[in-house]
Amino acid sequence: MSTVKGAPEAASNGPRLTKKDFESDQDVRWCPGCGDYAILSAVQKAMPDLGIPREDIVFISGIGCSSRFPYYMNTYGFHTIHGRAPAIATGLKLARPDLKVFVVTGDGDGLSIGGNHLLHVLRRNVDVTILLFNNRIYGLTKGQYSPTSELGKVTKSTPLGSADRPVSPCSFALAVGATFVARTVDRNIGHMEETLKRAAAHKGAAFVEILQNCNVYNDLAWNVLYDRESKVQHELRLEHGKPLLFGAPDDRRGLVLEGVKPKVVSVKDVPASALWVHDETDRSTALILAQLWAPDYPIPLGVLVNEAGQPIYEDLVLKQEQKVIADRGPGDITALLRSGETWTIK
Amino acid sequence: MSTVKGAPEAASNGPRLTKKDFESDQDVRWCPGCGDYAILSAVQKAMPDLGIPREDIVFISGIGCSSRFPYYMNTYGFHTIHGRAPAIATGLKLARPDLKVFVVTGDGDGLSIGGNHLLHVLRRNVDVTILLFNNRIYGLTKGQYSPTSELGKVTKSTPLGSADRPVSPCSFALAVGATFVARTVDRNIGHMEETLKRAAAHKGAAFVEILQNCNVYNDLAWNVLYDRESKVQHELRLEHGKPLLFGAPDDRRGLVLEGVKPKVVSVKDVPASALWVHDETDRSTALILAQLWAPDYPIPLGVLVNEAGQPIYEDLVLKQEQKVIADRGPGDITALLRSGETWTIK
Amino acid sequence: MSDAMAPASAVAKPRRTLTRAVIRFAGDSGDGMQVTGEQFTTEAAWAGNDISTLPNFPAEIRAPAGTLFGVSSFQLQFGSQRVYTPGDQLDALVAMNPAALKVHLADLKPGGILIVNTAAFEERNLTKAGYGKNPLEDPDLASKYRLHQVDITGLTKAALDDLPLNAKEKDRCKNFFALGLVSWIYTRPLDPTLDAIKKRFAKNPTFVEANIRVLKAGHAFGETAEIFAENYGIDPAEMPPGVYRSMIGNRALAWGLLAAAERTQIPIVFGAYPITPASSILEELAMHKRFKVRTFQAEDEIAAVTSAVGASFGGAIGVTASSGPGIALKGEAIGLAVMAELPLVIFDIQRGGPSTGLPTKTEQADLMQALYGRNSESPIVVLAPSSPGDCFYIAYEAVRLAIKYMVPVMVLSDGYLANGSEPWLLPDPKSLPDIPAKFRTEKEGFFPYLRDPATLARPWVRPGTPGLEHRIGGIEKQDVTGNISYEPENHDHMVRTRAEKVRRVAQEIPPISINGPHTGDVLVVGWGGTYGAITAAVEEAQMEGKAVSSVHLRYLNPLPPDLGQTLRQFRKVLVPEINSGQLVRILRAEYLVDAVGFNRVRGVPLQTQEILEAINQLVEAAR
Amino acid sequence: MSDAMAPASAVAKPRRTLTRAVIRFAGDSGDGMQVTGEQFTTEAAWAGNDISTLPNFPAEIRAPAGTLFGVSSFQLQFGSQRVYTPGDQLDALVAMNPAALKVHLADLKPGGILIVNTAAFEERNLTKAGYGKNPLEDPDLASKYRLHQVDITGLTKAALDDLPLNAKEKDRCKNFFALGLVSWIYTRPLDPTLDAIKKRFAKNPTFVEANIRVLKAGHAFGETAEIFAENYGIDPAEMPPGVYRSMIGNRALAWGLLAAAERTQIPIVFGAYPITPASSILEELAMHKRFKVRTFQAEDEIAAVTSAVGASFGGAIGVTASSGPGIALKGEAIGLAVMAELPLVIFDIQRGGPSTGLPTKTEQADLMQALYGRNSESPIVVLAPSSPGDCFYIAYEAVRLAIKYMVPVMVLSDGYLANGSEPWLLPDPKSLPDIPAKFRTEKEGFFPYLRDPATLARPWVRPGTPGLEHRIGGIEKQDVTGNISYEPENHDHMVRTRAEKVRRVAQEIPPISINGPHTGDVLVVGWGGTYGAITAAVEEAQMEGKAVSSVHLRYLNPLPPDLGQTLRQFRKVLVPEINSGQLVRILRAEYLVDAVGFNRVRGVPLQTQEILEAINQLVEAAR
Ligand SMILES: Cc1ncc(C[n+]2csc(CCOP(=O)(O)OP(=O)(O)O)c2C)c(N)n1
Ligand SMILES: Cc1ncc(C[n+]2csc(CCOP(=O)(O)OP(=O)(O)O)c2C)c(N)n1
Ligand code: SF4
Ligand code: SF4
Ligand SMILES: [Mg+2]
Ligand SMILES: [Mg+2]
Repeated sequence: MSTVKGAPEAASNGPRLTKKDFESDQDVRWCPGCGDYAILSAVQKAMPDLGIPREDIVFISGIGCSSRFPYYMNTYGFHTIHGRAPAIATGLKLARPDLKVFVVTGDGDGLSIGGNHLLHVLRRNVDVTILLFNNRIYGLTKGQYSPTSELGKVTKSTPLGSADRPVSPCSFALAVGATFVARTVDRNIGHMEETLKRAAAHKGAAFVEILQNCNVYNDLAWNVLYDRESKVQHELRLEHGKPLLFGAPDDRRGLVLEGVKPKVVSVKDVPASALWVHDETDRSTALILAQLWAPDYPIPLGVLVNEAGQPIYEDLVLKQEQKVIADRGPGDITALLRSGETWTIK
Repeated sequence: MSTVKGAPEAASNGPRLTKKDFESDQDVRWCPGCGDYAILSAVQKAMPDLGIPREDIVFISGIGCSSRFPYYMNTYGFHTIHGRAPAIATGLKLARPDLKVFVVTGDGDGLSIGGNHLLHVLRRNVDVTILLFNNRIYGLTKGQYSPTSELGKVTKSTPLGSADRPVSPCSFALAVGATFVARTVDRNIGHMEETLKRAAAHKGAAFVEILQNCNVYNDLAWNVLYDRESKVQHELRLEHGKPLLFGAPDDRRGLVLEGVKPKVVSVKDVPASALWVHDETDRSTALILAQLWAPDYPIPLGVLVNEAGQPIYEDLVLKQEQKVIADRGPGDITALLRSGETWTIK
Repeated sequence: MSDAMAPASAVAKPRRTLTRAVIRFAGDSGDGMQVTGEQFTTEAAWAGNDISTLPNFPAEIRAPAGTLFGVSSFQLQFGSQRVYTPGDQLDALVAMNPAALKVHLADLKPGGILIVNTAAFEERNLTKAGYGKNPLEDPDLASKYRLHQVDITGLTKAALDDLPLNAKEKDRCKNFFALGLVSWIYTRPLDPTLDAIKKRFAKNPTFVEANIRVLKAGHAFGETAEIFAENYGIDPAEMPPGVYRSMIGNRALAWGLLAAAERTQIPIVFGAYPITPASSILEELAMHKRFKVRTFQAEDEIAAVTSAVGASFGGAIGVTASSGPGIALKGEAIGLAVMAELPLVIFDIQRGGPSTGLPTKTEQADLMQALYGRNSESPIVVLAPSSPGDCFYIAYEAVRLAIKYMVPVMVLSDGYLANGSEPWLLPDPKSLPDIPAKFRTEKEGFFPYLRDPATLARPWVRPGTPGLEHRIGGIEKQDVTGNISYEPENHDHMVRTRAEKVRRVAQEIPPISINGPHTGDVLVVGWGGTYGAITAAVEEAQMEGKAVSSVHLRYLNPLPPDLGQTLRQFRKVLVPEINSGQLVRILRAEYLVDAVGFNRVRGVPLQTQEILEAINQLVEAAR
Repeated sequence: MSDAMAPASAVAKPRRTLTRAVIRFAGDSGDGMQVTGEQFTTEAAWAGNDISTLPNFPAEIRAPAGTLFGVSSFQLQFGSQRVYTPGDQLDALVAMNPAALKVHLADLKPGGILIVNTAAFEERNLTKAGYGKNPLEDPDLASKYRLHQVDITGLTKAALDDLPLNAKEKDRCKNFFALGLVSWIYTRPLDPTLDAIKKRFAKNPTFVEANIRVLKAGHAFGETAEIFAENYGIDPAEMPPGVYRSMIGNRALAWGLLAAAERTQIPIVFGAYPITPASSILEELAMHKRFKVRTFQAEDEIAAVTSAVGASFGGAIGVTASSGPGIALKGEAIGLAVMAELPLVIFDIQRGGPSTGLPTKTEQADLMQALYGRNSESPIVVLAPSSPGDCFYIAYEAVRLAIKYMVPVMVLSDGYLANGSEPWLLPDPKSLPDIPAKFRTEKEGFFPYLRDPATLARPWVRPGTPGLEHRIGGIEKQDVTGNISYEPENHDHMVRTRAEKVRRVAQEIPPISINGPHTGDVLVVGWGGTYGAITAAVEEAQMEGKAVSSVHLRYLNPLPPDLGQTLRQFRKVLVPEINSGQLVRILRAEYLVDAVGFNRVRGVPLQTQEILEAINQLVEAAR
């Protein structure tokens, strides 16, 4: 029913698609150097492996530089209004559970004006794959701070520095019940591709925060993960069932727990058994990891949580529909009109 | 500056106020038996101890049965529109940081239509005390399910059961950075009063979830905490620095940690030192506790997190204002008009 | 209350025959006045009367007992002639407590029947109702009205003496005593109520027994008690033959959608956020999943309308419903549907405003919002039902037009139509017009904004259709190709095209039906829920020999093509509305006719009498 | 381009004196055309010309170089007579690349000056611009226009040969070459630009050196190069004496608020969510915290407006700003302010729509939304500035009226006014009208909805005032006491009272000033940013001896009390608007005059010529 076509078997019918097949004929209108280009190509690269016919894929977006995305994908697409993409996608899935729906949003579109819709699409576990391009700025409106901008951020709208503390997209997604939450970064096409594929394969609401560079209004906001030096030091690749390790080969570091507090240790100082092991299936683990950031802690990249088998909103809705139809037959307006109290006038 | 009057010294000026002083002349229009009555009287009871002059207190609410609250408080009050109370309160605090502002909302008002404003008022850490009356239903509109209703909830709008998973108000508040988060219940006036006082004393955004009974549309939704039997078994009173204990005197139970997973044990089976101790200052602890619920786990009541010293939005904004005025003097429109390129025509 | 001596009937007491009567049951929210009213409506319907009802409940869920704001009431008019409204003044009032008396007495005609439940007139209730002294002791009351003091509570208890029910349960039956009594007074058959009681309490025989006993006790009381000198008969009304049911507006809207879903075999995605008085549409639809109506209780009104837009993009029929405050929030998203040229149906169940206003009261003040409540030039189709039953046809028509023209259609109902009921002749679903819903699958020559020459509609494409992959959005686009375009002339062309598309809907509008001669002194133009009051007033004026006619608009945008010439056939034009004058402004701007408004914004339906007076004044002026 | 031989001046080449000229600089977003245009504007201002400007940039942030949609341009008209608009057709066009030529050539007058940067006309750019062959090789170009092929890039590089700058940095200077050249052609003084360069690059002497060199190189090139036969002088305009500055609309709106804050000594809380073209108001205000303006970048438009409402409740001046789509979201909250009767100022910087539409283009299509974009009867005051500088006075007036009448006031500006500039005679802040802002503190006889007999305003109370604790809200309330009331007559009374309060603002409106005789064939009525184009057209018509006058409305709700009689003094009324006809509908409905609209919705200002043609047609019709 709500099972989206795809996966190997679907791939089999028809010739295998390539990246090219997913490139639309529109000229791409992002600034030269924008991180969005890399994301676009990673997505186009990942598409063929989903094995889903192009016509069964829909990209829904709100408004923002990031939200221009659908125009560049040779699939069905709807560039809607600011912040509302998750709600539009929910309606679309209710109408068409058979489609594979992606939502592309930004830190402003998704967490400022659209925060409430994001909350509820995740809570309902609608079967959509949500890509949030986080550049910590409003790009399209030319550089005002966003809900993910750091405290004290100096922007056009905050010449003396912003006064609000940022929200963490992943913490937010985890707390409201997202069943798949991951983080990746625009400068690592490989990791993006692999993360996108896992997200797309998840049944239910999958949320991916993509750290993205706005080279015009917030250049190098993620330099901690761009700069070779600091990248080596801070990037923590999450792997289910593997200890949480990071750092240079010659100076490997890991996390151990003190109560529920993670502590950074040098691997040689502790027995391997003492290291904290990542468990994708545990929300508490993810909630703690999502709070970690440089310089005191490493920055987790990859899948924070991946919870299978949670009920999917449109599945349940359609099951109810199919059940009543199976039990009592399809609706009959003539019968309905005559149901209950009626009387006849001769 | 943004320091709200009150606390002992303020109490000193003028005769000490009593509960009566906070009762307005309006007739209370809730259903007989509604849990809101108890909350109202707990709030009215708690008020005098805040030692804040009545005229310096403002109650802001949205729409819902709960949001009728301000009419019954003999303070300043504004019964606004659905879901927007946090934003109205933010504007009010920017205009008047000297006022003590309470926000009263419901599970629909605060987490359905108003979810985004709640997110941002907490993220900004505006100095307001937010009371969310959670009855897991839309009362005023006569009984549709809400974002806190359990999955499968049968209501007027979901005759075959709801298809969405509920959101936890406390988990949400914690994840978006609330600096004070607590939970209390309408059937325990004492605990409500004490919790409200602590919340009101907190500087910054304080969030209190009050489990409330809607005896007309969702009676005994919280029976697990009303029924004497189950109450004894499941109520976990949080106390900072104390081990997490609950259960009947003859059968005391506690929580221990396995990694970051809490496990219920019988106190006699483990050394006291092994018990997990509550730490109000640690968000990870709170995030894990907020996920616990009966029957497998106890239900935490009290203060989950209480983080002092976080920057307060309107404080920073006003500090900026005062600094520029101190540095460069108050604004002078005549001077501004003549600033930059000008030329004279004779 | 027009009387005519009738041959004494079987019953002991003399019976008079009336053409119509207006009754109101009033009591505490807890007294079950709505049930009582609905049951009496059914009885009258069975007796073949024409009927119009007006339920009226407090904004509070369960306002404290005995308070003025806690009073709940149900009014109906029933008659042997066509009944257009619930009536202005009351022929009979049942007041179950002092508060009910205080609130409603003013509406009772001098000499009208007044039945009070004496048991409720004690100290506490009197003070709660703000009575210094017991009004029943005031001699004027008995002299001004036909006052009947009945200890309804006591008599109910007595009747149930030996039944195993507690006091509270027994007391809950008292409304059926009142019903039985009034049924006797107006000689309406008890049968439907007896059936209803049996159905309702099927699981609990004691309750069945109890309520039936009390109902009959009330009836018997009327027959035997000395205090009632006579009772009244009302002959069946002349109504077109066929099968009837009682219908309220919101259910009719919902069923109209179901009819459209069945006809098109396209699922409906109904996105809504609860709000009075629109919530019951969501609740009704949620019970009919068999029709592939997918109800979505959204997190807010914006999600409600955008989910509907997303559904339409997916090839379902996207529908949303709300009341004024919620519709205000949907404006931006409706603009998206205008730009994306997708079908979208929006129900606005108008209520008292502005802002939160009077949530449970009726109003007609959202017409301008329907037309203009969005940024920039954003034309949509606007329809309005004229009676509860008409809601069915309007909802169906809204879907038809939305799909045929690929355009948003807003339906303006109101709190009065939503909850008011009328005896409704069942339609034959097969006779409903066809809905041309077909999706494009042909690749050859496809463009997203290719237009049908007749309707200017663009093709509707279901995602999943191979070869038709395309992208649309809210940015201005080039006609035909649908590519983004900031080109000045194209924008001007698209603005005109979107307007022309809505204008062409005029081809769908049947010729105006004029109630009365096609020329004269005064034409009364109305829309929406005022139909009954206007028609009743106009027909009275006509009976008085005035040259007055009326036209009731179901299509508000575009307006009927023949409206302009129709207006010009009359010396004066009167536009009664429950707003400050909205349609009247549109008519003046559109046709430069000096139309005048009759406007009362009280949260209640307009009265026939006041409209009649306005008509007469204008007739004078026309001379 | 009217010429008159002038005495040969100091410079070698003959100089002709013009009354006005229209110039456009066009190039890539990256080419610095906005800076160039603004600098030339300052030069012309220094020379005492009257000026009107029109910047025009793409919706994309940094559209890829060389593309058509990436073209950015800046147009200005400057003259020795009053200049009302940026001009219709161009006397001179500077095209820095093929795309710029492709997009803008059509607007150049035959025989106009065309300067192209030949270096940019190579393969890649030509294809990107969609040129099959190089247009410069097309002989028609040189014959139809005064084509000047200049290797601006090359000459710039040459001039910077020995400077320690990389190729990119050098290339960035080329716009100053164009500026120098055009400054020579129109003999505008370089001094202000030299100063600006020094200020701008104070921290980097090399850049100062570089840009000055290139600027002078361009100037010298004009003087020496054979290709320019002559250049032009434009005498100072007759302008009222005083101190001037160049002002754009959004800054003027911001400064108007600052003036009000200083006058009232009440803090302003400005809640806004960024949106083109309104964002720069927030950005401007954020730089002026000294005036106790607290800017709040909200999470969305609803939070923006509701924070402003909360601030007003607290005793500050609540202000919010957005563009059409954002205003659509604010409707419900504006209704709350109407109901709570709190001061609130809303700026709507209109842009092309519907929906996302054309974000960077101008439009006037939100008038109906301003009047009716809310549920129920929800009247507010609506004002519109008529020029960039007028935005200052309108913003101040909005605050004054909002406070005096305790009512929301919406200001309708637009994208053209927001970014367009004019030489602006500085006001004397002391001469601004007083703002009667006082808070009630008197307990005696206080009620929240007690009304001022003259304005019907209720008292403004600051929380924190002892003894005046009270509660308000969005539910209908009893007049005076402010208690919740569902009473029918009270509701009708309150609906009328809220409307009357807005109507009374009419007492604040000065008598209409008519541009031209008070009676005649045609009256042109306009509002907002079309003032310049309409006035220019009307004055041309008058010079042609037509009996035409014009009126420009700054108060749109309520309308000026003397408007009706004014309209009736003319045979015909013409209403030019950048919408499908909104004000014209209002005038027809209000005064039953057969006003006709002139409507072009292209995202660009109306042209003087097309309005003139519309006037002439109507003059014919009037005869
Ligand atoms: C209703 C509405 N409000 C505001 C805007 C203006 N706007 C467009 S995009 C945007 C923010 C974009 O930020 P983000 O989502 O982070 O996208 P980015 O451009 O950074 O990729 C805003 C405020 C709009 N288009 N519509
Ligand atoms: C804009 C708008 N949408 C919808 C409503 C209708 N409405 C009023 S209260 C409410 C929900 C109330 O639920 P909750 O916040 O839980 O309050 P409760 O009544 O349960 O205390 C709704 C949907 C409204 N008043 N305004
Ligand atoms: S503004 Fe920033 S986010 Fe937008 S396209 Fe340019 S670089 Fe990318
Ligand atoms: S409906 Fe429920 S929440 Fe509302 S007043 Fe009644 S009992 Fe309380
Ligand atoms: Mg961003
Ligand atoms: Mg609730």
